Amino acid sequence: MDKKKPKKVFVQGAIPPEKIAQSIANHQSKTNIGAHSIFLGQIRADEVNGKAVGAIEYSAYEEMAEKVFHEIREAAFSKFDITCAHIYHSLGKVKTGELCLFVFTSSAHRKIAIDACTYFVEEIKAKVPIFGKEIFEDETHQWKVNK
Amino acid sequence: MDKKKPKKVFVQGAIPPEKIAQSIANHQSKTNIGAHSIFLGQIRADEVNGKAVGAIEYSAYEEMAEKVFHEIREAAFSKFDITCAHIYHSLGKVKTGELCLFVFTSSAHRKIAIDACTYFVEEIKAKVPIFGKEIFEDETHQWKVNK
Amino acid sequence: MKITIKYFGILAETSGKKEEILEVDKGMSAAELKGRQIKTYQIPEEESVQLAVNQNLNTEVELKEGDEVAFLPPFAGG
Amino acid sequence: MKITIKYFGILAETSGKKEEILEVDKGMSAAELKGRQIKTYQIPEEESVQLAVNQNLNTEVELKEGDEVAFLPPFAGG
Repeated sequence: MDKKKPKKVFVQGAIPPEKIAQSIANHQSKTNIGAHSIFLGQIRADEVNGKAVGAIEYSAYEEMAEKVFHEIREAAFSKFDITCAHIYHSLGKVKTGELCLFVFTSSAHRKIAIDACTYFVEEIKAKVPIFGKEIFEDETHQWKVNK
Repeated sequence: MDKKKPKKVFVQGAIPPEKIAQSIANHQSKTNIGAHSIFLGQIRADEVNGKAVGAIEYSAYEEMAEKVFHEIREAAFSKFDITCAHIYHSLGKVKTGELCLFVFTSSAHRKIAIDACTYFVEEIKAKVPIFGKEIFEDETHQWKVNK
Repeated sequence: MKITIKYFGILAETSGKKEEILEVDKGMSAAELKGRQIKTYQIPEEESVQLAVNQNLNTEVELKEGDEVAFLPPFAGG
Repeated sequence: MKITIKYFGILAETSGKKEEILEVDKGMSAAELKGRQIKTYQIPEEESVQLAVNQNLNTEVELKEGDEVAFLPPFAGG
């Protein structure tokens, strides 16, 4: 059932740590779960030519991104015996040290939860049309490219 | 520095979701971190001969367990380029749906954080002298064995 | 026929546009449209630009009236 | 010589003891001590029992006065 609910992935601004606690707490009634795996992306203060990144401003081709997130979910549920999966990604400005990605997978067994979480992270990085403008402290910017 | 601090791993009873939010929030000042990986163990209501597990009561050879946790930490920091790592494990009774293990690793890059987290989980399961009494709803029990 | 073009990220910056509606010849392919817009806006690093036709990365298609073609720079999610 | 023995989990339950101090012959090995206590308390599934001598799982050692030997059932952490 969890699988079919339409999910909103994008959130405005940084993902607060309390959202993660809340998501975890929401799973304590699901007593068929034995393992949760969580991945969090955090904005790094990378230095480029002596200037440090102060924030990343995310934008996306939103309609396509939501469609691709949905396809990734469908593929993950057919590949892995997970009980549930949640993804949140920021849009707009996220400052260094703040969280921009939250992937949360659950299963009866640890290996499945961990493998599914890794699968989501790699698929999101490779396939979802999200764009990031790295804003330096002096207000100049450059465009981020996933490696 | 984080590496050398002596760490208390054991906590009495279940690990509250708020502790996880707090740990995450504590890392928002570390702007060299780009990725966090978290593993959570949750008590499953497994059925054995028609009776469901209601709780696991954990005990440990504590002095040896703390020594082994420390050895695992040292090995992990020499194997993986992580910025920090935190482990918490319950002692005493933890009810189904509650959390008994919290592993938290951070790194500049996602693969390192994820691989280190998985390493911790596997090493803890295999090497740390922790014992679990599965208590059924009718107060009978059996002893848990890791697979 | 009319085609809606969307630009994202650095491509919106380079072209100065987020969206435009173009009148193009019937039978134009997505690859031809890409070449034409890259030239028009002098977009560098052509090989890093992906097109999505109606939200689909498979662009080996002939364009149709009303299609939405997105010009996508490298992805940076996560 | 005196040896402290600790029992954990199901082994504490089976032996009815968490700890005992035993007087054993000088030169006794950990393996010999294991065999003896398994017999004394009729502990089943001998192969699942690990010993730790002074918190070390390497038990190919001769025991010494004051050693702490732990009888450990299968681990169940996580």
